[in-house]
Amino acid sequence: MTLEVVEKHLELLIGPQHPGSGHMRLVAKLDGDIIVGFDPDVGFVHRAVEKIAETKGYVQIIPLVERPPLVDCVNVNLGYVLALEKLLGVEPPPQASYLRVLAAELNRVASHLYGIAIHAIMIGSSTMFMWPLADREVLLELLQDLSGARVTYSYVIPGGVRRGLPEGFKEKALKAFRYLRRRLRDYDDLFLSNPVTVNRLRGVGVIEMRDAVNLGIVGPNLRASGVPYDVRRAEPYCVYSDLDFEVMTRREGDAYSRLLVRIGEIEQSMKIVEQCLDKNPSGPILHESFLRGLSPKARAYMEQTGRVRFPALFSALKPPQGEVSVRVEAGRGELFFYVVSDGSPTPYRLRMVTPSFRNLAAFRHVMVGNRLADIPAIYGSLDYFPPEADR
Amino acid sequence: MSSSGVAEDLKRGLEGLLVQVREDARGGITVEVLPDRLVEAAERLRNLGFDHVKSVTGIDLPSEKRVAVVYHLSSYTNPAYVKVIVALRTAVERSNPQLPSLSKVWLSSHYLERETFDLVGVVFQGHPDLGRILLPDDYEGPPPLRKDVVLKTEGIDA
Amino acid sequence: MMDSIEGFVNVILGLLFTPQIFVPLVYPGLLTAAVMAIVIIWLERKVAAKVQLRYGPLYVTKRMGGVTQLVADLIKFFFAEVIVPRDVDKLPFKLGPALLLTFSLLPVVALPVSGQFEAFRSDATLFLAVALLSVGPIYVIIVGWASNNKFALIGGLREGYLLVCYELPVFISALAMAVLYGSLDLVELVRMQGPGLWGALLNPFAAVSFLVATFMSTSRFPFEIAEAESEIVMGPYTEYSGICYGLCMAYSYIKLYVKSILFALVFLGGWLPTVWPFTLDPTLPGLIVAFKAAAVMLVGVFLRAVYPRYRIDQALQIGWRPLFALSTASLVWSLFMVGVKVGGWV
Amino acid sequence: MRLGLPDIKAHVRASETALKYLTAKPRITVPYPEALLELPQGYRGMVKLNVETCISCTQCARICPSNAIKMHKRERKRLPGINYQRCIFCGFCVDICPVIALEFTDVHDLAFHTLPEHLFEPEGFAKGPPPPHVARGTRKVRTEIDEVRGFKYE
Repeated sequence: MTLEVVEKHLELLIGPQHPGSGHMRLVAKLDGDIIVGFDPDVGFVHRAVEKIAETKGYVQIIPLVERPPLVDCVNVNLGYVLALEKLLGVEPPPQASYLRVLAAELNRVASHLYGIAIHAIMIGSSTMFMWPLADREVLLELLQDLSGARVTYSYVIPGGVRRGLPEGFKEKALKAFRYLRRRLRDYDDLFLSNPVTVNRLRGVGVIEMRDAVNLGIVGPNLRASGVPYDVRRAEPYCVYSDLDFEVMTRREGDAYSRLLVRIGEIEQSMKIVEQCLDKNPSGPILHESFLRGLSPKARAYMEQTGRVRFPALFSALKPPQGEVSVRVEAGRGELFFYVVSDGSPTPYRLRMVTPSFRNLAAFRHVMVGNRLADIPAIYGSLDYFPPEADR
Repeated sequence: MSSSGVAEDLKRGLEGLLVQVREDARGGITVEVLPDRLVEAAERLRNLGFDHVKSVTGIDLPSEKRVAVVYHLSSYTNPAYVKVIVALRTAVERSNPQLPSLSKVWLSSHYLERETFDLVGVVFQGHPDLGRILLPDDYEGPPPLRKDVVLKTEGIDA
Repeated sequence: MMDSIEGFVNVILGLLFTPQIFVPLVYPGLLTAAVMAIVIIWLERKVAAKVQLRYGPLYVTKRMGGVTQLVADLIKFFFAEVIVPRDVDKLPFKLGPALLLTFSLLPVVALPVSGQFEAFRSDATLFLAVALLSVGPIYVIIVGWASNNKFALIGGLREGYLLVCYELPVFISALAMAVLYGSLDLVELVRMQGPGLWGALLNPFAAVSFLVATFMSTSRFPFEIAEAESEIVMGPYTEYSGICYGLCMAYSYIKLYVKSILFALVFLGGWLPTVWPFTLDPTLPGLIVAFKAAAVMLVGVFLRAVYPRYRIDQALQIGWRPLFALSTASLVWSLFMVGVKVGGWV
Repeated sequence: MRLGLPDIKAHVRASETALKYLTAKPRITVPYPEALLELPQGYRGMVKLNVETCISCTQCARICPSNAIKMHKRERKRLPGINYQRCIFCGFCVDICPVIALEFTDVHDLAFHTLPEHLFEPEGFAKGPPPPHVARGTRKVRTEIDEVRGFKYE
């Protein structure tokens, strides 16, 4: 009798057309139910942002960089504009800085809610999929009031922001936060403390602190592993140094702690927005050097409506030669911009490293040794957003 | 710690490696190193406390016939360096862009180097898994972020 | 001529209302099962939608809240192309869904829903029903294997693992009730629950373990593991399309329906409390059973709005540890109760 | 697998929470064809051109990030036209116009029968977007944030 040698491992291709894969392919090698090898295959939604940026004017790039991390676009917008302002040597007036932080934090909440929803549906909770997405609408409503658009705000512009605080915004926002806080308690009862959730996520996909640092992962994923790194604290930009908030950190490093860090950050972000609304200084929302370039009619319009008119300069902004690197804390983690200018109206090189691309490193490391059913549980907990990673 | 203090640290830590430590007007610190000293410089930087790579950037410089490669480094754990980002910069021949991989020094550079290989065409020797990542596996043609790939642009007239 | 038509109709009606035909085809068989499944799926979607701040199916018969949405879906399923992939094992692949549905529905012949109107009388109907119910899942494994798809295979295997761990508590808790009432005959079982002594009150352990095992075997949340969408697409049914998929989907609901009737009979007093003279006609008792079964089903589908899903190993642990222990305890409890009765200690 | 008292309590609480919503009022969905959301003031909708004010400075076409706006030659001056296949509603064109010849409308219904209809030459651009088709019996609702229900539509 001869024995035939058969392959012991099952190679499973999850995606890109799989309900739990997102726009990527997950190649899992299984030994029974246990994952012995894992390789994320990305790039399905690559759209060459860095290359296209080399053909666009500096202000035109704002909507471009916003697109990849769509659900988190104020933060990306802000990161890019900070880099641009560093090149130009322009500081925005204080009110603009507060409004930037306000918009960024509202967007962070929306982004976290989105991530939590996706995480929940990946382990099968349809209610916790719908709830955060529904509550995200409330934040979109606020941001729409602020910027005039529902998803792609293009709110932050060099030297300031595009619109001032609309009337009645504060009351509206406070109302929304009371609603959200009430809902967060329901989230806790229905999902976070649900024994099934706890069983599915606790102790699953553990990233030890040392590994987290070595892998260079960012954002809530890093903080859930016990590294208290948050750009808003490490290198405060805008007005974060004046605001009181906690950097949510946990030690366990598992999927559950990543979820809890996100929930905690929602609370912190609301706290930040409340402070912004309280402190919000009056004054211009655009840097005076740009104001000078406006026609009298445009200036009168601005006075009247609180909406910024762009100076003609914006269509061909020429920063001086040089290079800058800027980091901001976006919803999913640290976002890094490196802009090289040769003095022409288009950047010579724009480098954009998004948090999801940095978190990609975690996949190979964290999946091995877990079970097949843990793939979506861990994938969701990393809040990985393929378009953001692929750019 | 002020950034100039960091620059002093770097100069001391990288002594003897023929590096240039520059500080520009905007506060950015750049360490320029020759490709054959790159690995050693990286190891020393890691030992100094720079524990992760934030970005690997390839910049095509056709006028100099070179491709510059910039590693942006910082630290999560060393409080002195959390606040700074150091650019470790080197350059390779444009026609033969070979560079030793730093993924053994910093695991975090793994995917970033792979992306740079994919889009700028810099070959990182010793990289455990150098292959296409963002582009399709059957992509042919020059690396898209090289300057000789020119995108068509439109004018403003209909 | 008229006479002959009338006579023909009478013969047909007469035939239809003979229990041997009425029970498997109309109630509690095929027709009722189909209507129940349609209503329950609609309710499931409506309930989940309400909890999730949505409306759910609405626009097919808007006045009735979209209750006929599922009829529309069914018609769509009928006319959708059934794709049989090239590399599947064709015979089991094609037969699988039909057999699945058949075996999930077959146990109704053993379920007396009114006390006197039944397909056949046996003194082991409880045993028969439980035994027939455990046949269906084998076809889940078979279609999973026949599909020649990794996800389907994994789904089939998961069902296989679960099968062993949920059938055992079902059998043991059913046995506990049989011991408690001293009979395997469902009619007898219901009659014994007469003075308000429903099975769920006398032996709650058995009721709980039977109910949980029921939800486990019918892929209700949190045990929707064999079809876990975000993990293995649609489990064993991944390769199915059109009405074949429709049958597979209906399988778990029909099974839920049958098990709910069984649960209503064994634990919820069946057609009780029906008083004379309503016991003479099978209509009211039948409706009562249907109502109780619907309530049990509703609990099952409501859980979708509450839970994520367990991992397979966790579900197996639940099946083998708490559930098995609970069902064993229920057996011990039954023996104790019988001892109390026989010893006349009370 | 533990199954202690706290777990049972948590199970009960989860079910209770879901039940609570089964009987409570909130619903976030707008029943769309029956109710139509009114766009708020300052919404960045489709754009309208005022031909009289336009001074043909081409700023709008220059800043348009997606090349949606192009300058068309007309008898007296060059006027902008817009291609809604490309427009991304950033509103940069409106904001940069030095004479405020462009303005947002409260229409955001980008449904056309043919591709060429997406292209608004200056004449069409000046007329503004066509009013959207609204089903009979549709009521317009305003969104209001509510503390208990999230949204109220009235």
